[in-house]
Amino acid sequence: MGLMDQVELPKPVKYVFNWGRKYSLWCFNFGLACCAIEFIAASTSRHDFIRHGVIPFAHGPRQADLLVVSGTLTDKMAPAVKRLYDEMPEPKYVISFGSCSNCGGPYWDSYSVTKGVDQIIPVDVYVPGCPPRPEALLDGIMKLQDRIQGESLKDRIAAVRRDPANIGAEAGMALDAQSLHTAAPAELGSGG
Amino acid sequence: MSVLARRDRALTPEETEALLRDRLGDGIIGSTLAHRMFTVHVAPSAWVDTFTRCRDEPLLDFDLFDTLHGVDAREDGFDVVAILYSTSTGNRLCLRTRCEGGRDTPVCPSLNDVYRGANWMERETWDMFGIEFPGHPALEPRILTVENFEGWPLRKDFHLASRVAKPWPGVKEPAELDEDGNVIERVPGIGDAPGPYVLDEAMAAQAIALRQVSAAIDAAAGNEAAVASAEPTVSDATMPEASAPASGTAASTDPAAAADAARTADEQRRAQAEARARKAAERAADETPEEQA
Amino acid sequence: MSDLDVREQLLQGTAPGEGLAIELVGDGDLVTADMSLSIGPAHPATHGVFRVVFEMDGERILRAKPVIGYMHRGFEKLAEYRDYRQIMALVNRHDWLSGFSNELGVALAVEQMLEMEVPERAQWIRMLMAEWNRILNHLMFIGSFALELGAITPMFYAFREREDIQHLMESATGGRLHFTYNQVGGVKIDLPRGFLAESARVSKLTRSRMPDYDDLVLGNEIFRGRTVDIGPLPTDVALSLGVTGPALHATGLAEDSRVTEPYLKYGDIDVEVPVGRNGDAYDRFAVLLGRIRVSLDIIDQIHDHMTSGPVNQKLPKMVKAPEGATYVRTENPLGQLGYWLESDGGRTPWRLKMRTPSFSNVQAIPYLVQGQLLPDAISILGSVFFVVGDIDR
Amino acid sequence: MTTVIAPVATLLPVFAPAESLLDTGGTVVSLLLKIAFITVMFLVVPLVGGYLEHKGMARLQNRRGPVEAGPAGSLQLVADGIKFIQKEDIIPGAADRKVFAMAPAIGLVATLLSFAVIPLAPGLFALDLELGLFYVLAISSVGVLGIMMAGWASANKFSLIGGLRAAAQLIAYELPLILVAVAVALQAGTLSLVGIVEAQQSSELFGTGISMWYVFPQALGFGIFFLAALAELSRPPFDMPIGDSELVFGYITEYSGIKFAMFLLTEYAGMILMSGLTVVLFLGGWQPLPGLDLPDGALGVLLGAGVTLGKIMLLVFVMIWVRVAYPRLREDQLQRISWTVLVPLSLVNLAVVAVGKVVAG
Repeated sequence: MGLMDQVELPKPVKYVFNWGRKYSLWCFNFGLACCAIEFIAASTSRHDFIRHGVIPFAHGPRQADLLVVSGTLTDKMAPAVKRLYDEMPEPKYVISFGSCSNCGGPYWDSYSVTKGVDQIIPVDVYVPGCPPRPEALLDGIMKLQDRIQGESLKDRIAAVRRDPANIGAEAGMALDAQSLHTAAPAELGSGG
Repeated sequence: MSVLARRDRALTPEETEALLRDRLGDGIIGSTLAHRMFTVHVAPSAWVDTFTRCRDEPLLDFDLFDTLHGVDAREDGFDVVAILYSTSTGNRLCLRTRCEGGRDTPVCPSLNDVYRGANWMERETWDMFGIEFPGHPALEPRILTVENFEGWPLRKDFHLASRVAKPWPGVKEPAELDEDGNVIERVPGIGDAPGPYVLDEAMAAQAIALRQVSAAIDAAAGNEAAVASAEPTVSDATMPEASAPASGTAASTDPAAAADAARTADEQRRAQAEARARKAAERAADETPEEQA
Repeated sequence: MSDLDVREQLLQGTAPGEGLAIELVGDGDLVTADMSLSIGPAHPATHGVFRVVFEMDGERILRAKPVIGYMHRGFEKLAEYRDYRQIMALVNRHDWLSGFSNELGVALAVEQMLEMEVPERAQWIRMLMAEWNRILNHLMFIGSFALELGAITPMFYAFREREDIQHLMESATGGRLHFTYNQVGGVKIDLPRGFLAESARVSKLTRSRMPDYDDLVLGNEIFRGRTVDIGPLPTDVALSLGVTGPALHATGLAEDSRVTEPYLKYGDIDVEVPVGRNGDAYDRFAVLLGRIRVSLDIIDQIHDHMTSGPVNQKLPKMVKAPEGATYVRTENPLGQLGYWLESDGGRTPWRLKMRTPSFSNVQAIPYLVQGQLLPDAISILGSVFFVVGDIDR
Repeated sequence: MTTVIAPVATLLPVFAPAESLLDTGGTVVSLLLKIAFITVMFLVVPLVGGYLEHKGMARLQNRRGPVEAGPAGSLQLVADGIKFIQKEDIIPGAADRKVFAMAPAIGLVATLLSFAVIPLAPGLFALDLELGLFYVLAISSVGVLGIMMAGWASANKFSLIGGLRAAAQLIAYELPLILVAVAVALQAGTLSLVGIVEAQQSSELFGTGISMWYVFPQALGFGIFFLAALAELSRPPFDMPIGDSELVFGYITEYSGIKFAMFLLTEYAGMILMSGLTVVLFLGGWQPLPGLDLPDGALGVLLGAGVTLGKIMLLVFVMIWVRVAYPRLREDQLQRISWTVLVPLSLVNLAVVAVGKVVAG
């Protein structure tokens, strides 16, 4: 990171840097439940998000840029997710994949389910569905990429420093109004 | 390929019961055959012996330990049900016993020495119902729920916090509507789900209990400051305000009081979750950093 | 202490603190401590959030302690708050690879309590979908097991087939993973036109691609080297632990409720049960591959038997099971899935216990990995097929 | 290094070192040219290899691979590089900071230095050491030191096991690798890599006049060398040091940002290096076909570079193919294969070559 969090980079450099981050989203799949299967489906032949530069080769959090939380987050698991997120190097992005990680989903009234992953880590893009179709994940990824292309790394890191819990909303302020809506449902998933 | 090798020699339910009665005498209380399932009721004192017999009698030969679980038996306490299956005769046998100790201290002898599969099943039953299994090597820590979980979730007097804190806003509540879709008015007892519209006494009691529990946890954690700051740090945007009951539905209760109770319960639940997360973080910090990679 | 004693202790006490205290070994300047290595809860090898703590001497595992519950979502409690219609949409999610088979068990249990006759066509449709679902599940494990051994490609091949089958099932049910196609008294809607022809086509296609897995995985020299005689499981231990499904068949015992306690119309058709030799990782995998072929055979037979007629029963506005209890066991892809349904005559179950295959199968892991090398333990973890949601519910 | 090499070199039968094209002009110019040559070999060619891996793997798995970043996804690895320099560089609190920071550089420098002696075309190389083969083998084993340092310094159990496995692998595979290389040197009569390529151009199959590369008489040696190279690079099926399903990411587990990128670059550069070495030792270097010589002049140099790089990419593709097709071996299986199969076979290979050399005169 170095100086990047202190100085606003000149526009061409910023463009190239954002372009690099946009197309190199090494992805750590926090596969928790059903949605993890659809995540794998999205990485295989028919959908193949590697086309978009989302590389699912990050075996650990240290190499990851994108954390996809797919599935039900339980109270027992929550500290591990938080810790994993903390282990990731900045700048990092989070996609909440599926109803359970968005809000608790079908287990909204369970005694052991955390009501959404955004209670413990900031989320950039929510993909709804139970589970969402792989196409919905692709759409969510493209929305995230649009957002990365338009963002300022300095502002993002400043936002993280200021309020780690609320990064999604803060970072959105630096963006155009269009990409602000990435926090809204990306696409209707399968009702299955 | 021993499967069903001896299906022609499989005992009928009557013969099975007769054989068990012959071996165990008064330990066998009775039997029922309903919904295509044959259940033998066993006294707790004969519980382990019955399983040993079922396993070792050549005529019975129940080798597959299928399942073991608890059932809430209302005021009588708790039942423990186990199901055995014989791969050679194709017979299935359900054995059921009522725990000693009522609802307060339910106790059932452990089958761990008879069937290995009983180990985790009993741990789970303890986790869900709080039934003690003397003879089990280690019921703790809780196998499914989070380690410092309070209460026994599958007991009928354990109400779901979300249902207590956030009444279900829709009109379709299966547990509380009669066949014409009208709200059933009744005094809540063991086994009744808390209704969506009426925050009844049971829930108020639970809210108080939750408050006490979280206070105890906070005291144990010795971190009052965190409790004080718990409210603002939880992002309000992500957690909708404790909703007031839907207007015009709760005729029997004062809406303001209900909303208060709901809010209190909600806060308590949050505080509890915070304390839990803090404890978990402390635990995690004790471990070496690579362990959860 | 002999190996056997250690194993015995392990089976008795899998609680933490038990037998996991670090011991110092050796004397003089060469005193060493055993290392404890925590695999999970988010480790690549555990395909889900399952955790095992290994106590290791070098790369050899002395003891293992599984820690579960990371995916405990309280199904059994939630089922007590939902009516039988809503439960259908809930239960198919605990084993997320076999949604249809999960719903089937609940539907059968309620029907058994109501003593309800299900139309014949509905039964055939249920069997057809259950077998397709079984293939879906097994394909996933073929991919993931190979992935755990370091081969990445079988996963992509498996998903090629899975996408075809999911597309087929989606055309009838509307879901890719969770179908919610069963209902008490039959299935939701009839099959779409041309479904059977499409099903036959996919069946033929899948069958024609099965040799790929024989070549790529089963016949692979390195794969054999990594799995043959790794983690053998004796039949009696397996039964005592309650291990069922492919893991039990691999030990040589063909206990399959489709054969021994036929439900639906399984009694009317031939069901083979592929069995293994000594229950090692290789056998478990071979049984899994064999079961796909058997399922394809069953599907072809179902196509021939399919009848016409209604697919469900007219139900009252609110289904209520009569008072009492029942137990229904079906052959889920991973083993025997049992539903204990106890009702007090109300709209919601009084108690719905899920006896899930993974919960029992995973109990065998400490027994299997003890004394093995770390890579072999990974091979064993992959071959005791489990779904974390199915363990924790 | 030279202080060690020079006295030894005087004892050996010496081919006159070939003249490098890059030596034209003044000292500074030729130095810059050489640096440029090595940098291109180290920074650009591995990217092509990496792109080939992305696309090749994708094609073998019914996928398309990266398509969005740049034309047909060709800039995927560039995007990765740009991203990695922006990433936060995390050093774990428990890590041995100095060693942790040094470790990626050691592997990188070792590979970088090795490229100095790999000839691409007649005259297209930075340096023709009389002891080129010795130099490459010696320096490429240093890379494993970086891996061991990374494994130790990360203060992570997975990393430590990975580092230890890498060390065990090195010992097991260095021996067959060197024994086979010795056989080649024996047949060629030189240790200079340029000399070995030239010797292959003029070598004949048992004096019959049929031209051949060393891959024909030493097919066994070729196989052993390629296997051992895979193991030395920790490529699948010998990727136990990073075996992701067991050790998360092995010795790299704790590395992030630019340091991780260095490991990645080292891995791809290592693939190019080992493939290049195999091409030089067994596949006739820049010669398009056995017995077919390149035209003289600039065209020959360009064509020769193309041929060498083409052969290198072919071998890289084989490595990718192996990765796609095979599961991972177990550490003890690897050791067993090495000590009970490869070492004896490479000795047999050496003996056969020695006898052949004597008989053929």
